[in-house]
Amino acid sequence: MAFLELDGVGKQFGSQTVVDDFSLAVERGEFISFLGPSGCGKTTTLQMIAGFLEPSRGAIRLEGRDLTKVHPAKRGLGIVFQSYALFPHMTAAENVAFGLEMRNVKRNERAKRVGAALAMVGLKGFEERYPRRMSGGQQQRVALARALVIQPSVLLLDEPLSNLDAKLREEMQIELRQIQRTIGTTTILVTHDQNEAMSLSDRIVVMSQGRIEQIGTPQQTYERPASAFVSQFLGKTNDFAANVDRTAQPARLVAGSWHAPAPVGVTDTVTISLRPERISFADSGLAAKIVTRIFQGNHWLFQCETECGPAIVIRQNDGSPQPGEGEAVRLDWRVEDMSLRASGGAA
Amino acid sequence: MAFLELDGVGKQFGSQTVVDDFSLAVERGEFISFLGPSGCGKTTTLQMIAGFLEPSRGAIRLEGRDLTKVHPAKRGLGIVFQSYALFPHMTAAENVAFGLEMRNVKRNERAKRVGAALAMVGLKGFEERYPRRMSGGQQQRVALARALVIQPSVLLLDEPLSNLDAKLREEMQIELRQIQRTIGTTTILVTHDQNEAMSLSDRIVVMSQGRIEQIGTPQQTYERPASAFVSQFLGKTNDFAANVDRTAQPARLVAGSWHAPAPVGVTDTVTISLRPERISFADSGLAAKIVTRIFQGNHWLFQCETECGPAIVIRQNDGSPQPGEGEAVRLDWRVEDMSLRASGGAA
Amino acid sequence: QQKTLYVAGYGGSFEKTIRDEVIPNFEKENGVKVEYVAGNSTDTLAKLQAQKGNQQIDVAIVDDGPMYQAIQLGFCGKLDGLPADLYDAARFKDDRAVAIGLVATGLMYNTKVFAEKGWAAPTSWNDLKDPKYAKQLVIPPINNTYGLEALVMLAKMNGGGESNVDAGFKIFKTDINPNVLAYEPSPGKMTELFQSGQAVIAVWGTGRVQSFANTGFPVDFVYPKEGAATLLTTACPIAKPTTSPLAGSFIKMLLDPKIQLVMLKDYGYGPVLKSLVVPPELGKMAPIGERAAKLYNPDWTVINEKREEWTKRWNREVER
Amino acid sequence: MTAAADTSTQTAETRASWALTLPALMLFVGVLVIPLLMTVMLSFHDWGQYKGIEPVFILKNWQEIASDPYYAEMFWRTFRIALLATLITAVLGAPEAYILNRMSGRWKGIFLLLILGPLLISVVARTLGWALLFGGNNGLVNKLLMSLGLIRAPLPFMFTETGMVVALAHVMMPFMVLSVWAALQRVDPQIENAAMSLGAGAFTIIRRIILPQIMPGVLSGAIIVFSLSASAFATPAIIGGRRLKVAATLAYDEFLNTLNWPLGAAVAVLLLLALVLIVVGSNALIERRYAEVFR
Amino acid sequence: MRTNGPLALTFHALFVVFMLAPIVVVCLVAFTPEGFLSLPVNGFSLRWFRTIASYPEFVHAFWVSLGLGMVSSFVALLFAVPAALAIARYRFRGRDVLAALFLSPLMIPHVVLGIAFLRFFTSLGLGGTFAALLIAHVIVVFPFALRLTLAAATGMDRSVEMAAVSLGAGGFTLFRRVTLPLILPGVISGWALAFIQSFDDLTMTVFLAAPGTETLPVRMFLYIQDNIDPLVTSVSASVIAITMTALILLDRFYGLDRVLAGKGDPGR
Ligand SMILES: Nc1ncnc2c1ncn2[C@@H]1O[C@H](COP(=O)(O)OP(=O)(O)OP(=O)(O)O)[C@@H](O)[C@H]1O
Ligand SMILES: Nc1ncnc2c1ncn2[C@@H]1O[C@H](COP(=O)(O)OP(=O)(O)OP(=O)(O)O)[C@@H](O)[C@H]1O
Ligand SMILES: [Mg+2]
Ligand SMILES: [Mg+2]
Repeated sequence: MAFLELDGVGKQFGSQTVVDDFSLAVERGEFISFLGPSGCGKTTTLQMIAGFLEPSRGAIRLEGRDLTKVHPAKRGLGIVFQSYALFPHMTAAENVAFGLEMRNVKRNERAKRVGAALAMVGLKGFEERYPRRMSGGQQQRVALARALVIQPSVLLLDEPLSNLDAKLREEMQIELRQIQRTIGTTTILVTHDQNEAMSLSDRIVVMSQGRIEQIGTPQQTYERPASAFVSQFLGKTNDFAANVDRTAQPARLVAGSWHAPAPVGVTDTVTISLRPERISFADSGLAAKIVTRIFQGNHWLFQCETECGPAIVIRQNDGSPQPGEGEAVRLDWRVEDMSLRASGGAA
Repeated sequence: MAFLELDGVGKQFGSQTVVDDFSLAVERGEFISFLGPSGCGKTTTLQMIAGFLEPSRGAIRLEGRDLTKVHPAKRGLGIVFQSYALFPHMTAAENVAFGLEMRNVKRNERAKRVGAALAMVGLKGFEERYPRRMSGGQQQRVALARALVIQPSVLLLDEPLSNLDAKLREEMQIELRQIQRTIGTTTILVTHDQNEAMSLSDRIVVMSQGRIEQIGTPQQTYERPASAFVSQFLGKTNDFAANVDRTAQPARLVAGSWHAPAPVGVTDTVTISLRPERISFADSGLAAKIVTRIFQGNHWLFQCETECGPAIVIRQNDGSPQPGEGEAVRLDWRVEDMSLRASGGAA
Repeated sequence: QQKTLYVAGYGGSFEKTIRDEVIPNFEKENGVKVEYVAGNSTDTLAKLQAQKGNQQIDVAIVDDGPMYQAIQLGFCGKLDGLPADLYDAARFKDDRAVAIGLVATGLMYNTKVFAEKGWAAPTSWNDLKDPKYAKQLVIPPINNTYGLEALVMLAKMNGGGESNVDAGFKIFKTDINPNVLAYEPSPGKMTELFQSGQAVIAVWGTGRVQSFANTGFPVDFVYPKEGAATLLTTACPIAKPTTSPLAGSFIKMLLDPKIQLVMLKDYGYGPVLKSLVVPPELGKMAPIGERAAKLYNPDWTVINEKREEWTKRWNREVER
Repeated sequence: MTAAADTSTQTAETRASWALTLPALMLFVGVLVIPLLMTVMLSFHDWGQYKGIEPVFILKNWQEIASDPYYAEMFWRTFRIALLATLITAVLGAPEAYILNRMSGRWKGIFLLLILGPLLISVVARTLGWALLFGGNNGLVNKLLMSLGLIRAPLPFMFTETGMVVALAHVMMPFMVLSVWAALQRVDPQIENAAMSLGAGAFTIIRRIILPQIMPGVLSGAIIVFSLSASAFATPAIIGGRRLKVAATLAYDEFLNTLNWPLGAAVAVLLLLALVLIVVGSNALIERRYAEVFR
Repeated sequence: MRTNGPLALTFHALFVVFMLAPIVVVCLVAFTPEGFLSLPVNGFSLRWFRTIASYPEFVHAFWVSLGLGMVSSFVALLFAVPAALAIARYRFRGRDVLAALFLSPLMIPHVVLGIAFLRFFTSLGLGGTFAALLIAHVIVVFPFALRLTLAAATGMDRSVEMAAVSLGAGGFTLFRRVTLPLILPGVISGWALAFIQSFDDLTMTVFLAAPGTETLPVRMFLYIQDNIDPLVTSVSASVIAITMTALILLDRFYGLDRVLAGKGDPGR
């Protein structure tokens, strides 16, 4: 029996179905991320788990007990709301202390833990500040501290780091991972940041329009996407139309001026799917022209026009010289890095 | 004369100085990003430009005219607030239409432009929805559409994409760039996302604790950071202590088992600063052990323990086999990729 | 020629009577518009004081107590050519006002409750002291003429009188107070206390009791054997720099026998004209003829002298 | 220090606030302040049975009020009753507003109206209803309680302070419910969820989370209820009768029955002063205590 | 899942009973066939409703009260809402004094106010005019409009207004399109209380009502001077019936919750 179980859960607002047939079993101590486009039902699902929304269909069970029968206050959840939902009339410290008070933690102990939690999110010195007098990111960190300080057995995080800069975000990610490891907190994270989801999660749930598209480990979902949607949602994908040239010996798979020995069993025309980071600039291969070259810190992003349509290439900013805009290049990739799809299939 | 000029602007809340001596000249049509840690004063600066906060010191000029003398309603600014600030009593369409109404745009024209703006942010079909019935990302997009639809001459964007998934975010980035190019909108973007700032901006303003640390193009700030703070804030940096071995001929710069010919003029002990993406796994070099290996989609992130302390290495996920956790490796880098600093200098 | 004559008087059915029976004729005869300013006596008096020096009202119709005050404060002008037929009690010093109706102050009781309990009808002012009425007695307070007259009557019966009311105060304080449910000046409230069954006996006037009984509620009026006191409804023309002659005419019209009978019928006022013959079916309770003659007329000159002092004493000793 | 800039912000704010309050201020100065000053003047005038009001300046009335314990007792009763009525309305009305706010749209509207309903019928008819319910031995409530055997003798309600407080609380209740309700509209429902997730029970949520945030509404309601109760005339007069005098009934008496306006004016002015002090004081106290909510 | 528990619903039921009991009693009594107030009602009759017809001044007074209440509460809002916004937002010198002044009509017994106004208006030559009555009512209902608007406006999210300003809304447009809708629950509640207060005021109005502009409470008060009979209850019941009908119509065509809670329902 899984620790937390969602069984065919659905939610309707009026006539609109927002979450549909959502089934998921979460093990104790697991770190799960919900990934999906804006409006796909992530927050709604989280709110149902938290008990703030009642599922229209299906059941949610925590350790086998029907959650709808348990009052939200008794579920022992720590929640970070997408809109923070800080108590506007309490200082940062009071906000964080609230959950401890509810658990009758003694004053001394409380002060210590509140101080530690605020320090952890980098808000030492902001104890007496009211939320309305804080910056967006500071407020978000108070919300995070408030949820973490009670050391809940389940953490529900709705875009908890969306307003933090990369550095802080990473510190917080490490913190989250640590808490989950040491206390064994079962964590569900809603995030729009794929890197975040990938680096933190044991498993990722990719959602689209209220439905689950795929559940799997980060690498599974990224490298063996269950659907075109998943593939395109997680990172970028290039699609090239290719065909098999049976006149050559042995038969060749040809895309523009790129070719390779055709794998067995491929039909006449196929689509090559390829992650941009798997493409390299080479002396031979698909002829392309660089349209724009975008600097992105640790890597460069190239938008190219190729013989087979537009393509995106990512190259690590490893200091080697990179082609400039307008330059003609050749794109090459290894056969094992591409995946093939019968042409005409839905993208 | 610059289009928008901030001249020694400062802001205090009570006794706390939140923005200090902020001077910046923005050209017409320029795209500027404010980058900085949470709470460093980005929103405050933006609010002063918008005219919602009065600077405690200094002046803000738009086309040479003192902005404080111009009523905020007359400045022709489009603003996206960090907290969205949607009108809760208006539907999405009404929210977006508001600015057009204020400009007396005719009903037909208005409906057309509102429809187009909502479609652009991917909210076709959500026209009649009230903000409170929308997801976080949908609300943020309404806020974006509301600011863009009036085609303002200056756009102030405060973390406008923080709640959007990568795909949508990228579409929006392209949209923003396009608008800025076609209409010549002067844009100031506050973001916590370095990739976003780097890929969109003409210039980046890096802030820390209310002060400007550096103003420069994305590549300048990333690759020639003006201070240790900038270097560490933009992307990751590894610092290794090294010393010059003058006994060797020619003199060698040595860090653990890594060494290279010492550049001229380096003193005895120095600190090597190095971006993680510039480090490669090699046969010889700094001995290290991989502590964790984190999958991040288009790249892998390795946390290593080296002879000279912890290090981070980023390798493009180009399909080549990567070392596993616990594996012993050697780290190598090119001399021109590192920057040297006299040891003992502030990090 | 003045266009509008402002008459201030009681509201409710009295207003209706005046509007129906007096005003149309008066307007026709004198070519003037009459505006009726409705309000009870104290309201009217307060308006007179507030608008002092700038009076809007031409004729005021109020109870006798407030009328004495109005006269003292110089609000009233002089009346000429009053009919000689008036009861003496209806006349005021210098003819600054005149009574337009007679009322007797006595006792009212709930006949149904009395019958149910087997109590005999009250007969005397002393019955107010009867402990069986505990918390069921209502008396208007002293700033109301009914209450004042009850005080005077009790003082008189116990060796005092207008000039020496100590005895009255003492009885109120020690004997009557325990019985009193409320000192209630508002007639409406009085009837409501009876209707809700909280009160069964009260000090009140014939006019009120008559109209209350007319609603079908089982109450009757008793002329106490020690005598009932006279209470007047009065009218006076208001003194102004240019007092309208029509004010006097209006008041005299109220003394017209026809109107007097109408007021008796509708409002239970005993006529102030001695010679008026009353049809027998009309005044069952009202002080008419014999009963009118036997009424006790308090000495208002003395009372007015002491009234302020009594009020204070009443507030502190009785009503607390 | 940035005194200069701060002052400029301040002057801008001051200018805006005066621009916004000026129309109301002019209305009040033009129409209310002069009558009030006239009343204050009145309280220093002399009065006599025969001479009426004498426009001289004497302290007679104030001395009388100060020296006669009768007035102290009456004011004490006035404020006691007003305070009790305020407490009852706050304790019952605020939770009711909260409950109302959680109802679905339709019921919310209907019940709001039902609660406003009592205000629609004249105070006379309303207290008449009370009298019929509680009055005498025939009162419905007393009959019910007696037939249930809960009480042996009818409870005195009319002409008691209890009765006054209950009736006042009833009359004033809508003021409290509506003010609190207006303030509740601003509270983000997610905040309640946040508290719940941290383990707060329903009662704690109300006390710790909701109440502080709706404090402006409770304060508004309390100020209205307290002021109105302390200056109310009709309900105390009808339910309390004349023996339980409060400041307003006393002023009424002096104004209408005795015609001693100077004394009545002194009572009224004293009541006004006391109320202003109490209200402004508690207002400042609460605004400071919940400063962050009032920002 | 923000629903009321059984405890809350019980409380609510008791509360409603408490609020309605005296009114229900009054309405029941209105149907008595007797000539006096009696309870329990034995028999049922519309006698006292028919009687209203023979008192046209009651009907007239009802219209006067209605008009006076509507106009005075509306005018009071015109003055009170800007003042409330200033008091809610700014901390300026004189703020407390102003707030106290604006509340003072609540704190004076209405007899005193009535006479003070009568003296004042008489000295201006406005004694006994409708204008005087109207102005006095505006003053008396002002505190309700002010306080309730204040309750809604304090702590309001200012960034929404900033957004509107940045989009070019200024001055009155800003107020009408953004600020007002946001504080609407308070403004409407304030209006309702102000209206009711004006509709129900007696003690002050008695002094200021001119011939022909007596309000319903004044009429009823004068009527019950003679005696209280069930006419008072039937008039009250009629007022309630009329109000309820008006509100039900409003609900049908517009939706009460929308009027009272403003647009843009709270969603989840
Ligand atoms: N009203 C206020 N009163 C006092 N201090 C304030 C107020 N508003 C903001 N601050 C403080 O000013 C500093 C700068 O705030 P600001 O909102 O400009 O930060 P920011 O750079 O936008 O941060 P973030 O990325 O977290 O949004 C913060 O430390 C914040 O706590
Ligand atoms: N109260 C509501 N009434 C009606 N529809 C709603 C309501 N709340 C949310 N929705 C709709 O349900 C869908 C899912 O919303 P949800 O908030 O779960 O999205 P999300 O995945 O969290 O998106 P985001 O990443 O933008 O926050 C959206 O299309 C939204 O418009
Ligand atoms: Mg969401
Ligand atoms: Mg910010």
